[in-house]
Amino acid sequence: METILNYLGYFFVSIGAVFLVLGAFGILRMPDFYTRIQAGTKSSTLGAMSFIFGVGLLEPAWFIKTLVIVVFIAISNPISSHALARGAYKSHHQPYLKDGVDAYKEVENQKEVKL
Amino acid sequence: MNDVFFIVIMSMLVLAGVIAAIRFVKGPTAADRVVAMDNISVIIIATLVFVAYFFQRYIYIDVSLVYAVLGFIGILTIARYLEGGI
Amino acid sequence: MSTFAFIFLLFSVTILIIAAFFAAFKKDLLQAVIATSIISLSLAVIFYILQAPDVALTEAAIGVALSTIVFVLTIRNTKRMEE
Amino acid sequence: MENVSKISRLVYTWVVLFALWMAFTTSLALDEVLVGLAISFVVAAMTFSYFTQIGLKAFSPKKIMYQIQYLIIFIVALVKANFHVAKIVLTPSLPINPGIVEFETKLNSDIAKMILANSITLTPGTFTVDVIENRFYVHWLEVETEDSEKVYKAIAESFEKILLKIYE
Amino acid sequence: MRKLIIAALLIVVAYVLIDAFAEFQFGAERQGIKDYFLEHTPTDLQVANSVTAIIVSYRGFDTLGEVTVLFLAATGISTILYRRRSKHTGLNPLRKSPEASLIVKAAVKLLFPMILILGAYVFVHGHLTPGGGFQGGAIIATGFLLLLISYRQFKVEHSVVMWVESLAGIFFVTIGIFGIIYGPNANFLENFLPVGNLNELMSGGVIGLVYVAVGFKVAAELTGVLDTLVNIRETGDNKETKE
Repeated sequence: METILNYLGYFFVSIGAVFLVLGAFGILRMPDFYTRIQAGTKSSTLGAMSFIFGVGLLEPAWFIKTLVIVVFIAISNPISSHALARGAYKSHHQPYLKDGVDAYKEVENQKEVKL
Repeated sequence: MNDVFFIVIMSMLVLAGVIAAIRFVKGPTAADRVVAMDNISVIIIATLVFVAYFFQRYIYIDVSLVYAVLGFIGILTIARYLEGGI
Repeated sequence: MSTFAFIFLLFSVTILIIAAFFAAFKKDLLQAVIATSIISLSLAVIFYILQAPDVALTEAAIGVALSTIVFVLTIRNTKRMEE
Repeated sequence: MENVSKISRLVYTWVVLFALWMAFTTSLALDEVLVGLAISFVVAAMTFSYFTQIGLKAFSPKKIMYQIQYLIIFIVALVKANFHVAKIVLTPSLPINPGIVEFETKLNSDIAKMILANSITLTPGTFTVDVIENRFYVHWLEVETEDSEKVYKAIAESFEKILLKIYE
Repeated sequence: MRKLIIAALLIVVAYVLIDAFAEFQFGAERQGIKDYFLEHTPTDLQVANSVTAIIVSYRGFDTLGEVTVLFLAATGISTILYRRRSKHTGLNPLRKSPEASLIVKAAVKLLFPMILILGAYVFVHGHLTPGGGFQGGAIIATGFLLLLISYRQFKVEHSVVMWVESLAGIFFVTIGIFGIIYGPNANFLENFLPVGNLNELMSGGVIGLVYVAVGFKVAAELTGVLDTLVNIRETGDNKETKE
């Protein structure tokens, strides 16, 4: 039992570390702010969650507290990224569009006319 | 096993931190730098938990708990400033 | 403390120094504030590895959120670009 | 949404906060439990009016089943999203075609919208930029369609079905 | 030219620092005071965290001084900024600034009670875990900050803040005076309660009580400062008049 938990723990920690590296790589490679924040948020959230969960499995007495950290990260990380993206759009960061659409632009323009 | 594991994982965390730091130095606008900072702070939360495991000190976990809860408030503040909210 | 922890410590100090230069020489004060919070993050890691969790916790509670907001509010009340 | 009695919401908040306190202390000593009960009661009395809308009903077996189901769907989507991002990042040509699309949701409660937005942020290729009333504006890495009905089907339907059952 | 002078000055400073620290051995034993504390805190006071014992028990009077300094700083900030604020009561530009998104607001509703619980946990367990009154108070103030930045209509009642702060201060001093009355050596802030057992919540004598007082006081002070800072814009004498 002990060894199975240990191996699971090693597995989760390694997966988490790999995704943390990939997330950092993502924010380095992506072309603009919005795509960067997409890559960064997804990978770093799953990476940190799996990493900390893995440490909880390695040390079963810590499991509950690590679970609390995991839950907090799962709530707070997407929120801060969302707020940041919204703030960046409102401070006139144009998204990089290859041939895509920008449905949010109309809302922003309307608002400026109204004021 | 344990020592090798520690070194390998810590090297990966350092690598992730370095890559995010490159984005921090390069990032043309303030928002890009905040994204890099967000990423670095998540990496640091993971590092703190792992170092606590390495030292085998249960009470050290509290620090990373506080980081996980408060880390996003600073980013939220900057985001609110960017959108002209506060 | 193992050798590797020492190397990690040196690495954190390097990031701290880079961020400090950034904070000192950047004309955009908002980016300087972001650099300041990176300083406080790496400082907390340094305290933590030197086994001073009390100080690291204080740094976390003050440096990450409170000092950032005070700086940001100050920038809001003055101006963002340095001349 | 029907009204839920204050007592039920207060007790729900108290239970959740006390569980959180116990998770922080991870000890069953009598003094910890008593202090925790007192502190979580004070905080719950201060904040229950906005902490929860549905009160103790969240603990009914049916809703707990739905919550577990939601969690499983969410975790599967999260893992998929990460492999998706990893694939994009590791491809040298960066195969992306980003854009911002919109769709409408049927959810009413703010917290349900928040959970839906978080889930969208963490699932493959999508990212919530803003929510106005009940319109979601979503940044999509590979835009397939602009039609809001199709967007809704592609992005949000699987999550929203369960959230409607939990929060209505 | 100016840069040259700065560089020369920096070299001088670096030389002085290197000279000063060349003989200095980091971590070396200087006065033997470290061993005293490490030996005596677990047995004298039954406190798991020696740093806390030094701050609150052996050097309790210093802590009272620090809290007073913080109080003076908070009062000073409020005094300076409050005068400005009452000058232009007519305009309220803060009401026009864009609201936070619905998602942030919902998340704040969910997270605020949890942050309060975390802060309470940190300052109640000051003598068992890292942290203490100051950190716990800062965490609680951060929770209020979250409300302040995401809800435009949220207002901190300054009278409540003042009352909490004063009561916490009075409580702190009262504990000190009780030390004079009931303590074995009749000193200010001396421990007069049973010390309990190591690693239990009810250990360390007065340390827990002092930390509760410090926690409330710091939380109230920082919340007041932040509220004042956030609301300066209501005066309208910064951005609006400059641009």
